[in-house]
Amino acid sequence: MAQAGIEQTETMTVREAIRQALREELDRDDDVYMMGEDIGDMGGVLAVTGDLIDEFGEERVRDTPISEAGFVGAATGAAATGTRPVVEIMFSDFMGVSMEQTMNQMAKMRYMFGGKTEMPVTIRTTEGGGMGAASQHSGTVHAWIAHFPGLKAVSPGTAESAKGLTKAAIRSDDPVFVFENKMIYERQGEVPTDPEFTVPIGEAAVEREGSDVTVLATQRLVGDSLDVAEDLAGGTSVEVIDARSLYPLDTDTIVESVEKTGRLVVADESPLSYGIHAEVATRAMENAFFSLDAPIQRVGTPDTHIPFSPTLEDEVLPDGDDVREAIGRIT
Amino acid sequence: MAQAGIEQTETMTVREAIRQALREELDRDDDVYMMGEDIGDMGGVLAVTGDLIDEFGEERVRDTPISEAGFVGAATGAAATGTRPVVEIMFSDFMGVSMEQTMNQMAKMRYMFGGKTEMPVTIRTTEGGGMGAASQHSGTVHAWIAHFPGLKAVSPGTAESAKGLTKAAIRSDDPVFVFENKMIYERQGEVPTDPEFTVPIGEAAVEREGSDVTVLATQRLVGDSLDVAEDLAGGTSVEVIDARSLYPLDTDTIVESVEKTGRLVVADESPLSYGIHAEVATRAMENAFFSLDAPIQRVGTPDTHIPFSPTLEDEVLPDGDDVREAIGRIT
Amino acid sequence: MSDYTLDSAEGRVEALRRMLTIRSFDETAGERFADGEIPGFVHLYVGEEAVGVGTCAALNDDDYIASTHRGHGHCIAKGLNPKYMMAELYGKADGYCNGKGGSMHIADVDAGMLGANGIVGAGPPMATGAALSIDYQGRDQVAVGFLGDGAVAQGQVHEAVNLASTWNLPAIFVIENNRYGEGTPVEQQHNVDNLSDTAAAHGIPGVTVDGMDVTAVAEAVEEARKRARAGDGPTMIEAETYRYRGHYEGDEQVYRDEDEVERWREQDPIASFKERLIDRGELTEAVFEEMQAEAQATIENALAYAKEADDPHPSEAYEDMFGDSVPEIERFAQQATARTDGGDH
Amino acid sequence: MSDYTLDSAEGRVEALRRMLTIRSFDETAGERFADGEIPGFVHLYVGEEAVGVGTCAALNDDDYIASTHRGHGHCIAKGLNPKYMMAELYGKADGYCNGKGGSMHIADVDAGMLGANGIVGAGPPMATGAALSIDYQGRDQVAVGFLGDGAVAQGQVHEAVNLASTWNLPAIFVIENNRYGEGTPVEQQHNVDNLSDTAAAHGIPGVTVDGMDVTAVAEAVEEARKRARAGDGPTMIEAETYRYRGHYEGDEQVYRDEDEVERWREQDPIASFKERLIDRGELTEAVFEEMQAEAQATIENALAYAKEADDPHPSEAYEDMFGDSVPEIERFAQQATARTDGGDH
Ligand SMILES: Cc1ncc(C[n+]2csc(CCOP(=O)(O)OP(=O)(O)O)c2C)c(N)n1
Ligand SMILES: Cc1ncc(C[n+]2csc(CCOP(=O)(O)OP(=O)(O)O)c2C)c(N)n1
Ligand SMILES: [Mg+2]
Ligand SMILES: [Mg+2]
Repeated sequence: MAQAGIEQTETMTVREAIRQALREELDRDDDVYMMGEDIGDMGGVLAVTGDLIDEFGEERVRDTPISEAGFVGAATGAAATGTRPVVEIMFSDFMGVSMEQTMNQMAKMRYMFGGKTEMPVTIRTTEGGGMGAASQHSGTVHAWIAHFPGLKAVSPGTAESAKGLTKAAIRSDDPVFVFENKMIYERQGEVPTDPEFTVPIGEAAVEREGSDVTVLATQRLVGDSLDVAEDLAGGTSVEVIDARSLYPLDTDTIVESVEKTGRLVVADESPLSYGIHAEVATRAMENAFFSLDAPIQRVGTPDTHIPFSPTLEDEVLPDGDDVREAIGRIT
Repeated sequence: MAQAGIEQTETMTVREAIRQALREELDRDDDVYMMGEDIGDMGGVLAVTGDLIDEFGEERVRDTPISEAGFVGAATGAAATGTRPVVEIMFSDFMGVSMEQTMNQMAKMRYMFGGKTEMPVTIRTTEGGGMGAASQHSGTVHAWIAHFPGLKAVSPGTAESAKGLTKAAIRSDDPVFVFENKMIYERQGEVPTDPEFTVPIGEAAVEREGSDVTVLATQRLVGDSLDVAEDLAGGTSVEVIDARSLYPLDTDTIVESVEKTGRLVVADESPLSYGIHAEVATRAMENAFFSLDAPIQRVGTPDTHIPFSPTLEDEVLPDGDDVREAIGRIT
Repeated sequence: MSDYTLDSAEGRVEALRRMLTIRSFDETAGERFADGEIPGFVHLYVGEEAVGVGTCAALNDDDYIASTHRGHGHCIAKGLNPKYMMAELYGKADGYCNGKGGSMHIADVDAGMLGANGIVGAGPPMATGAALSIDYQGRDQVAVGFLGDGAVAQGQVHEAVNLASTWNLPAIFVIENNRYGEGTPVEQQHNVDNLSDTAAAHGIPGVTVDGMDVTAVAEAVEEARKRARAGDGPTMIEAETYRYRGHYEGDEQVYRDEDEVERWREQDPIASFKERLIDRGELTEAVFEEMQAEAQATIENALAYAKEADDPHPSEAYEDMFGDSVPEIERFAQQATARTDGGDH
Repeated sequence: MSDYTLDSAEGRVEALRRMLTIRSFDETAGERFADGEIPGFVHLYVGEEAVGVGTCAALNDDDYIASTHRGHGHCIAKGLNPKYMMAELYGKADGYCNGKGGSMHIADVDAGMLGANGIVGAGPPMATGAALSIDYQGRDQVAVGFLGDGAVAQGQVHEAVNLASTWNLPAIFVIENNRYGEGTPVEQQHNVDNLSDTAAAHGIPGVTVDGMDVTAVAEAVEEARKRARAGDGPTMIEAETYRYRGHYEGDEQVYRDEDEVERWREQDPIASFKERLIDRGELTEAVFEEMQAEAQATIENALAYAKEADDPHPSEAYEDMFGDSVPEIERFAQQATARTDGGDH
């Protein structure tokens, strides 16, 4: 699937881009429908689904009881029997409720059955700190899904990739988790308008070219890193890559960049130990061992939960300053 | 906590070592009790708890209904209110059922409450393929727990560490997951008999010294790696380290070894992408960047589930041969 | 309609035949397991045949069932072929799951069998999901979720039943109360008189039937099916039954005595149904013996087939993870192919 | 016994005072949130005061409660100090959680308050666990788990209730049925007449009481407490109530009209209880007004305290993850300390 129709674009927020993706896919395919808590008349707690219920009705934009195990399980059963559910889990911290259905059913059915079923289910969920929502509503847990076999995981950093990845996820016959960072819903960008536009799952995007150091970032940290790159321009030339897809992970694009720059910073909001960073770093090392001129730097949450108080939350959340410091340590 | 009383030892299997640990801790502290499915009269599906019910009665060796969310949640509430539950989750694949209670309650309460509670709960569970138990009874999911903040994770590779870590876990005021690989229950080793013997959480053990290459292994692969080291002795001098504790991870011991050998193989049964391997590799690189003479090698499950058929299961499970090949690639 | 309904003599005889086939399959599987020929875990259905057969007799061919870890009986009741089932137990390439699933995961989605399931309580959400697809696409089907007495304690069961009830989906939940979850008696898992009391929490009818009586089960399911198709939502059926063998093969059964097993055997679902059919003049002892021999022959053929069938090629371990291939796995697949092409390893 | 029981006039007046304090606290918190002073999510209890107060009135001081995301009322009913509660809402260093928890996680384990909880349905397992500790150590206490109508759909609630029932633990489950889970009416989440019907699935008594009537709630809890202490196991109580404000502050409430809110306001738990106490000669209008003024003063003091209190030091973000320190976090703690010692950042 190539990036078709990127000629015409429109400026919109990440939130609008996701809603447009949902609208287009609901339009395109009658077998696609959505379910989640308060995604209907309430329009979603973070206002992503908005007025879709008015357009598509309550059979296709379904409010569920508060039972993530029940509706994620049901979505799995539904995906195995001919329909294509798109599920919203309000906060990714609630994924624990439905982890059994995710890990043992959704992720494993195709394989355990010797390929005798497809699993076209999409799970959209929100991640990240920054709004004072405290430890049970601010987590970044995508490493779990990226690690677990049988699941695909994407994590858009721009409005364009938010739209394109959401559409690709819905069209995929595999379970795809779309991790939406809640602090970038208002971030704007240029988004292709062609309804056939998708972003292939498994391809990273070089958002800014540079030659001194590579920053592989995800979600909110993509924008933050681009700002830093702009700031440093003239002094240090920073290449910024949006990972976009965590599993599969686009090793080639990362390696190519590191071969050019010789230096790598990995910036992702997940907790540092056993997080996204280590995998990216290890692949860089495995494939570009002799190109690396300095130790790879990790920018992430330092193995704490996200505390409530803004002072404390600021302290633990990775941001542009942390990316800048990491760059500084190796350039 | 030092390794007290390791002078006197007894030969026993990993299974016996764990049971002895449980017995000693039940004996030592009245607030300690166990719960899980069929751990009483049945003695545990993999026969670890054995006859403990005869000694301690059904109040202290409690059979539960089949409700991991209920009893892991209850254990969390109990640990916050003055008792010290030791929970068995029969197969780690079932941890999904209780993931909400694990991630949002057990792992977070102490922190969210500003330190105003302890969380002395131990979760024992079994991992790993090798018995034809297929995809829902063979997983190795410890990377999830090692990654998630607020939880400690240990993974014994020998009878000695199985006993010492189990006891340390029960004595800890933090939630500790003990990941028992089911294929090593019959493996024998020397085990200290002093009831005060424990293995400190967070310390790796050099099980065999060597100078050419370091193998950092976990669980079953510790024994397999020791066998390989023995085989290669004379040709290649292999240092074998049992990680023992996945979180916290003993960076110092790993780095010290890598500084000596310049080469590292990480062998762990978890799926390779975003698994244990990458974190170990990244720490080695961060702390011994200029000592590394070759790319770090990973030995693990190649991102599949564990299939049923022995032919297929053998294919995907990492073993001594894989460790040997990995060593061969860099020595 | 299914191949057999209990309102005709032929249907009843066919139901008896299926029960015999199940028993023969499972007794054979038990023996082969004991001899070390079948790897992993095997949970047998001997004694419980009337539940699976009674349920499937009342279903249409294209209705769905979502099974449990104790799934062989459901498979045969739903019309799956014992040959490919046995091949799966032997881990062979043309078992139902190409050897990837084994006893605990036999599935044939096209035949409406959504899989045995190694996770206790995982069937009901699956059935609710299938019922959702049915409802969403306006098809004339129902979906049945089987679960054990122990599984009733699983939260996902409640969530699934509540969802099906609230959304009024064409689902049916069949509890196979065989009195134990592994070694733990039902009384130590629940505090209710009947497990069908669970239905009250979700506002749907709950009935308890004699699970040793294939017609009693079929009648309850037939009514539930009508209800579901009439748009009146799900039903919960508890079938009281018993397993004669251990929880899994190899279970020492310290938790019960032989007497208890013997008392249940007196109500054997096959023997009692056979008597009834003979009483009604629909069967003779001679025909029964012939049927029994046929069932055994079917299973022996299946066994011979399974034993001779090919093992999967090691590289198949890397197939079926996703609809397309991902580089992370592809490189191992290539290595595996190269290894055997080169003949080594 | 608690500081106030509803069988004495003083106790009743104290219960009224607590309801007033809760209302004052929550209305103030709502205003301060609207003004952007309080970060995060705030879920207010206005209209539901009789449930928390009625429950805690029937408890002993050392009994446990496990709360919900809508926890302020439970805290005040259980005797927590509004000063430290408000300081917590402001993220201050000497809030109940040292600023780490905020509104959704206020806890005071020593006072028997096991925490507000941001996860719907997470309270009941916590209560079952506390009841397990009580039972195991033979203490003379009970544990109450609060949950909303929406939470009844959560599997973990069923698992917890079933465990408490099967093990006969001294637990009480109080459903606060305020008719909505966020914007979704209870009828779209469940298909039962009364949410207390859930009790039937677990073999325990289930009662539905008027949750706008503090004495009705207290009586039900008192009976449940007796039952629990007599060793007869848990009870499920559904209290029918209503929240006057949005689900959270900022909620546009598209899902209901002002009329509905007005109808419920006519049964206001504070106004109606006040009338009753006046009728019984236990209260005068003047005393009531004084109490109201006192409650407001208490909250204003709490607010002033919270505003002036110190922020936590950034390095505190690295404390309390574990009982001991781990190197992974320790190095960040040291950096944070060094940063402020050096005065930069
Ligand atoms: C979530 C989960 N917990 C535990 C198990 C282990 N286990 C397998 S079968 C079984 C007993 C199930 O009892 P029941 O539901 O009554 O079914 P039966 O075996 O009697 O048919 C248990 C505990 C499991 N497979 N899944
Ligand atoms: C497991 C989980 N799912 C979803 C949510 C989001 N959420 C927070 S409160 C709420 C509604 C809860 O309704 P109810 O239980 O009736 O309590 P109420 O808010 O009415 O007091 C929801 C859906 C959550 N916090 N936890
Ligand atoms: Mg059973
Ligand atoms: Mg509510």
